Amino acid sequence: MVLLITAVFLILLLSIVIPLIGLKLKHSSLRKISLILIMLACLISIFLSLQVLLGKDISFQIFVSGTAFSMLIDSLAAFFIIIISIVGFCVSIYSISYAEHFESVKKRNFLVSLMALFILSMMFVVISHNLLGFLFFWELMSISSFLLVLFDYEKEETKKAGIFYFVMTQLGTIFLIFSFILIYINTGTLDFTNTSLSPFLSSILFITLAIGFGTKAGMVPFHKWLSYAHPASPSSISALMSGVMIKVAIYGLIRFLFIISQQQLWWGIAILIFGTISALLGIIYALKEQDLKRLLAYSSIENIGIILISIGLYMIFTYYSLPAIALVALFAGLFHAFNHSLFKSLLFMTAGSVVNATHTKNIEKMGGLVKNMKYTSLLFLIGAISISALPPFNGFVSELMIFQVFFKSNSISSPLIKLILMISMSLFALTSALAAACFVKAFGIVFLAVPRSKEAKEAKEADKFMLVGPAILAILCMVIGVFSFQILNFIGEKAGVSFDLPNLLWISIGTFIIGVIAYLIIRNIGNKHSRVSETWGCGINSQNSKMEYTASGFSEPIVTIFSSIYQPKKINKPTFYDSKGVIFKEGQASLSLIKFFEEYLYLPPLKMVHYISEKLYKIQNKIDLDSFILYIFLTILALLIIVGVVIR
Amino acid sequence: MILAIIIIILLAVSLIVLFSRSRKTMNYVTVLHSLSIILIYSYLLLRFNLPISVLKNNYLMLDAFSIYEILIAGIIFLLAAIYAEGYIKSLIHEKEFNKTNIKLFYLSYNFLLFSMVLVFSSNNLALLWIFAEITTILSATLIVTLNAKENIVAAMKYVFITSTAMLFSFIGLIFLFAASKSVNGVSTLNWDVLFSISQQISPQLLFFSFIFMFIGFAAKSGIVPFHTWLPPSHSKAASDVSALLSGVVLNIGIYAIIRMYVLIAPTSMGPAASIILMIFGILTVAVASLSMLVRTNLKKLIAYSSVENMGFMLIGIALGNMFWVLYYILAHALVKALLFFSAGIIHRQSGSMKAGNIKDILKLQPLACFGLIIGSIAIIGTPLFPIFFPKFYILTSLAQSSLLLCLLVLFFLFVAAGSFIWLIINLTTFQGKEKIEKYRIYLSMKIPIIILIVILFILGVYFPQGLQNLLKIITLKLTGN
Amino acid sequence: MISFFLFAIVNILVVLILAPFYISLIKKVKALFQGRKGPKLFQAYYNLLKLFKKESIYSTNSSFIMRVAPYINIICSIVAILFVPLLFIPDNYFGFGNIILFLYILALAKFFMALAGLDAGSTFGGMGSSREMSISSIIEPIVIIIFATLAFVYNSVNFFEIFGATSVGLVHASLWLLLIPLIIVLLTETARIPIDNPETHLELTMVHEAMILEQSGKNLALMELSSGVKQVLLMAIIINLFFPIGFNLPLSLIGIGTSLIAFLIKSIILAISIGIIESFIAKSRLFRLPIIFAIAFLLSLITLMMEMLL
Amino acid sequence: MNPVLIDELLKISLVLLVILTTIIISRRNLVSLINVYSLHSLVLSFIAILFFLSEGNYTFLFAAALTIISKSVLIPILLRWTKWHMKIFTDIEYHYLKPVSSIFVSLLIIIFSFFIFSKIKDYLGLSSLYYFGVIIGFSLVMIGFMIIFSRRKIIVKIIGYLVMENGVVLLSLFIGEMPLLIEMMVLMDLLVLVAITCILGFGMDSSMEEFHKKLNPFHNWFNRRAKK
Repeated sequence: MVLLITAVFLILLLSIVIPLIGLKLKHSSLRKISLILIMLACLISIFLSLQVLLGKDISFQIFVSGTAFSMLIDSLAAFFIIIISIVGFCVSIYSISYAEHFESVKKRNFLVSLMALFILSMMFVVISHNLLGFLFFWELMSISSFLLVLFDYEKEETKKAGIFYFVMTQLGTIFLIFSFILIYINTGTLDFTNTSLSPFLSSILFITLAIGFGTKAGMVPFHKWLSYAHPASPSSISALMSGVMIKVAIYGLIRFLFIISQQQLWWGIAILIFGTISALLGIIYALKEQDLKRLLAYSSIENIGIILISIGLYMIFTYYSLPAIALVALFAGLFHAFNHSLFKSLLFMTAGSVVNATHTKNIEKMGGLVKNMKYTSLLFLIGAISISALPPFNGFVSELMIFQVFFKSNSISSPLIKLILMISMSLFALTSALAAACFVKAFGIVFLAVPRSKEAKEAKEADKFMLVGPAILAILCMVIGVFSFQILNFIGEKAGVSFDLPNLLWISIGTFIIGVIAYLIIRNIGNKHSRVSETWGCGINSQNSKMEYTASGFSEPIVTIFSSIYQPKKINKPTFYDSKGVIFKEGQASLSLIKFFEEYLYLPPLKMVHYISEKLYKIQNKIDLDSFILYIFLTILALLIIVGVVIR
Repeated sequence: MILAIIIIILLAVSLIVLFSRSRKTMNYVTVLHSLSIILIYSYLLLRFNLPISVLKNNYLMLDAFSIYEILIAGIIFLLAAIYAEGYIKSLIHEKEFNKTNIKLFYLSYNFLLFSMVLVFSSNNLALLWIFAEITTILSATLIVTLNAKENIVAAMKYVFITSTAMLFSFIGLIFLFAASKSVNGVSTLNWDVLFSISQQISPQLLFFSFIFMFIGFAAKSGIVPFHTWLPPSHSKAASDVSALLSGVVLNIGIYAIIRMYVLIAPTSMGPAASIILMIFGILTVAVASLSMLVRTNLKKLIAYSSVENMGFMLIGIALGNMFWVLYYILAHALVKALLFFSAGIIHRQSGSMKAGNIKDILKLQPLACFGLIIGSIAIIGTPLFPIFFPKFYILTSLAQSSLLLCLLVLFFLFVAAGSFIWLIINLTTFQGKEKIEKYRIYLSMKIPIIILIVILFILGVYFPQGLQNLLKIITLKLTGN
Repeated sequence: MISFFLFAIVNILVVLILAPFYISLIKKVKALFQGRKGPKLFQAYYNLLKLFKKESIYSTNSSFIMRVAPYINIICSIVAILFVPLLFIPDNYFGFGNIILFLYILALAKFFMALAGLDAGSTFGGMGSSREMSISSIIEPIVIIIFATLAFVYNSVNFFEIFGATSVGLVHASLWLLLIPLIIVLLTETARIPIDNPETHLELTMVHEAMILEQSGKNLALMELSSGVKQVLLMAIIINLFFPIGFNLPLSLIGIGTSLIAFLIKSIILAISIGIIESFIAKSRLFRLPIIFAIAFLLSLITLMMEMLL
Repeated sequence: MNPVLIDELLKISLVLLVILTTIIISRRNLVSLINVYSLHSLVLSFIAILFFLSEGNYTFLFAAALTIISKSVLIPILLRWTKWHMKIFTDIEYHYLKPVSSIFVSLLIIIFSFFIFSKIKDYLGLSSLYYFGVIIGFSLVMIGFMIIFSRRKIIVKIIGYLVMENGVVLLSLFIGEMPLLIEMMVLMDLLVLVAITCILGFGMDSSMEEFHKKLNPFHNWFNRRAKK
């Protein structure tokens, strides 16, 4: 088994190095080889993790710069390796032709090698069982994703996104380092052994862990970087980042929750509340978004919120010692993480081919792409259906499991907790409905009706590989959705958990039969032939794209309903011909929504630190020598006083 | 015998430099000089059992710690010499460096290397003090060689602040000298003797002299209240020289502080001394990382990051975690040299260090930018590079003493990392409007950058066993654990 | 196995036949209240047959969505029928009957109807689907809270078990409080007056109608039929939950017959009451709806809390 | 020479030293400053001779000779040479401390060092006179340091540094005689240091502020406009 792991490591290492060798080589053979190598590595790791899921865990040691990192692949790690390798497999297929879209050859090679490094570091984060090892690969993951976010650095907004992303990851890593040190001091060993701390210390540990992993996962107060980093990075990378990297953060949170022994109630409630808020805010911001990839980024925040809700439920139910329901909640969270990684990377990849075809990210400029990008729109539709949790697909199953856990919350004793659960359930329902609305808007505005710009009209279908990658994911979504009952029962037996899920297989067979019968009946009753003519425009014969509904128009009712959250500011500056302001000449109107987190949460501390550093630099940067000598004189006096005091 | 060899080499080198006409031979000889230093001392390290006393009244004595520091200095000097070959040629080309300066530059370069070797090998603290003074003077001349006017102001500040503070450490020496008399009659300043009798010396007097010594050598290594000379002099000096200053000359201060702290640590005043070191260390990390935040000048930013790293080493010393502090010194010297070398190339390309007028540098000098990015990622302490492990372990021992301080230091490291990346990204991604022609960079300037990047990658992933044993021997001798 | 098969056929036939009847019944009741004679009771059947005969016209800008949406709608409605037992409960139900699945199947139908609205590229379709999606996303929490209360009271998530319990006379007193939010949900889902005006083609008031404006011929018929079916299902839920008198009698021809007649009577009364509600209330503005939904949400939450906490 | 006379002479010369330092502080023009400094080093070498007389150790004699040659003769010549080249006028501008307040500060420094050294008095094991010498030596160092940061002209800063140097030598004389080699090395390094600073000072030809203004004249012009 260890042989396989070393094989995976070597193959990935090779795929990092190969493109770097031929950095200047024009033709893409080197890149293709390394991508195929990545695919091979992913397949081996899928086989490996299936072995672990069925058989027993694998533990081994690797030596990095003198210190031994102990590695362990248990069922939790294996589950996340499956996620990483499936998405890695499909993204590498996708980027065989996606990488060719970049103009300079060096960039293409760099993209492929950094992607291999990114996948390698994520896999090793998941399997490392040692505090230092975890931190080692965790920072490696952040650095490689940082370099990837900074990929097309010419654009101004990529630079801003890169800096914002780096600063937020660095902030998260500090809290992680602090919590690891806290654990290391208490347990004495660097390996993951469960720690029992005083209540005060363990809640500090919990807070730092939550902030550390929350920043990386995109929990609400720390989610802002996601909405900048994902649109800025290349689509194959943002598929990997929001599909997989966020799940690695969730893996970290779960792994360390297993470690802390006495857990307090308020932890579970805090995670639940933050999860609900991130779900609600995530989807609400996604609804108002005009940038396609930012819309998907915000919907990742929403899905992360849902996963955090299930983790919060798991912690609450374990606190009330109801293991059966708790395990169902945990499996719901993991299953949703798996589903989300599938359909989110599917959506990002298809969005990537759309952005490539129309050379813009603004959905107000797209439209009518379904005419000449048939397969991409079909794949995006499947992704949209499964993300808005509609029945035959996998998104529905995990949300159904979460609802069932909510419905079982009657067995909890304390009424206050039940009330919180009920409110979070209703908000959760609201988010899943809003998600449906958001993706109707996304699919409808981007693909349907009349193209709104020249590029949208001439958009060509993405080439072969950019369809094969997402297609695999789409098929997976359908298969897992339909066979969910069988898969989960199989896992349930192994883990001793019973899910009472409806057997979607039977239901889909039933629907299929009814569908065929209905189609036959309708075909011979109804009139056979059909005709194509102009859309009804109340008598105007030429229907142009201006008369169509736009994205902001579509989300306008929801913006007015949730205006307390959006705080929309309508600004219009009309100019008139006459002084009395009667005959209107021209004007400019704009609707700006509040950037709450940026203006109130991130900027004030930054301004304060800037102010301090400005003041500090002024003191140090005087031209003359005297003030420096004066500082030294005063420090020497101070030191002497200390000496006088210390020496008795 | 060893001292004789070194002096002969130095004389030969300086004679050749004085009389040779062509710059190439001068540079060639300097490279040979630093290479020979490395070879001699690594031979000594491997063959002889340490410590070896050089002079009869063992004023000069080589033990594992001093050879380790000499080797670091030798490596950085060698790389700087290789870098200087191309760098000085381009400076002359730009007429920033006239003929007379070259002789002065190479002479003071070699004498600085010689005095560095003497500093690290001097067992007698007074000798250590004197050679430290000489290094101050020599590095001041090196700063002034680039005959831009404001270098004089920077050099003046450097000389004044360091030498006045060093006077105070001489007072500390005098007190130490008087204190050692009280033990067995004969008063001595030889470190090994002092180390053996440090228990018997009255702790109060020892603490008194430690404080005065600390003032002097803190100024030498840029600890906060005394660091004000460091940013102007390192950013004004030629990049080659500032790589030397940051990488190696600052180590003298840390070396002396370790030597002194080891004397006082086992005594009853040891905890008081470590508290003072801790206070200064945290103050340095705080002030340096905060004032890094709004920098637009790249070399000033790198200078402030040296101040911050010195503060972090001070914290490591105060906690008694010597093993990782020593490794940190090596890693920091290498990364700092890499940063300054790449900054040098960028300076040659765009003529100024301000973020505003460095335009589309990534296309014009890809290697320099790559070196800068790798250097900045390494200095922040990310995994693939050597600073990650020492940073983690020092923070762990800091957390063992107090959690709050650990969080505070982590926050300041975060501010430093944020400011570093903010400037590096703004620098490398700034798009210029008009077409800028590519500045011809000589191969000899590129070799050290490539070597350093390779060394950093290797060190980051593989901790050589030989180095580990060497560091264990030193820590065993210094702190006995 | 056989009882489920019988149940499936009976349920589908009954609902499909009755669906158009209620549409024209409600129209008749409203007309009478407005002093008009109103259409014949079977007018809806004639409309459907006429539409089936007509050829279907597709807009130039529309894609496969426009062609597929009607079929998905009708199939989802028929499958949804299997979830709500009208007359009797079969002994095993093969995973059908899960409340959330029932809701999300209806949501799937709505999803495709909204997409079809957007597909034609006309302003009416876009406006209809945007309003439909925002209204349905606000009503969702209320529906979930209602079914959560049911799940708590009968601690099961399945219609078959819930109706099994109610038919045995285990009607909880506090459930009557749920009647009002359920009726509001019924009015919203079937696009009745206070939320949406089904008859007019005035873009100010129509929401549901706007989405199917572009449909024609057999597609329009399918859309009408599926909305009729949805209406019957929701009425059946209310009837079987609150007035389970002639429901789930022992399995025999007479039993099914009597429960059919009982269901007919009860549903006619309910349809007439819906007509009465419609003619007495004016349509409220779009942005006043959240107030109505907030009241419904509060009511259902209080019943839920009463159920849980006491 | 009988020891009592030597102790008296030592006391007188110490007091003389303190008075000379206060004169240095209060001087306005540069020329007299250099003369007072050479007088100051003469008194210092006289103390060294006294030590030779009381303890008969030849290192003292040699140290005294060294101080006379270097500090009262060589360095003043060097200073005068740089002053002549720099053509700076006699006026010494002050920064932070006017002469009167700097005298008060030096008084405070003497009291302060008295308080500090009383703590380690018994550990040093010195006679009360030598102890007084140590205090004067240390306060000389601190006063020299104060001169550096309270005068604008570079030349006066160098003199301040030299006064510190004298303080250190005085301290080392009183506490315990340093081996000859180290004395010699210290003096040699001092000479080199002063030479360097003079050359640098010559390049900068008066004080840092004017030099900076001369360097980038537009700097202040720009600031003034920015501030307006």
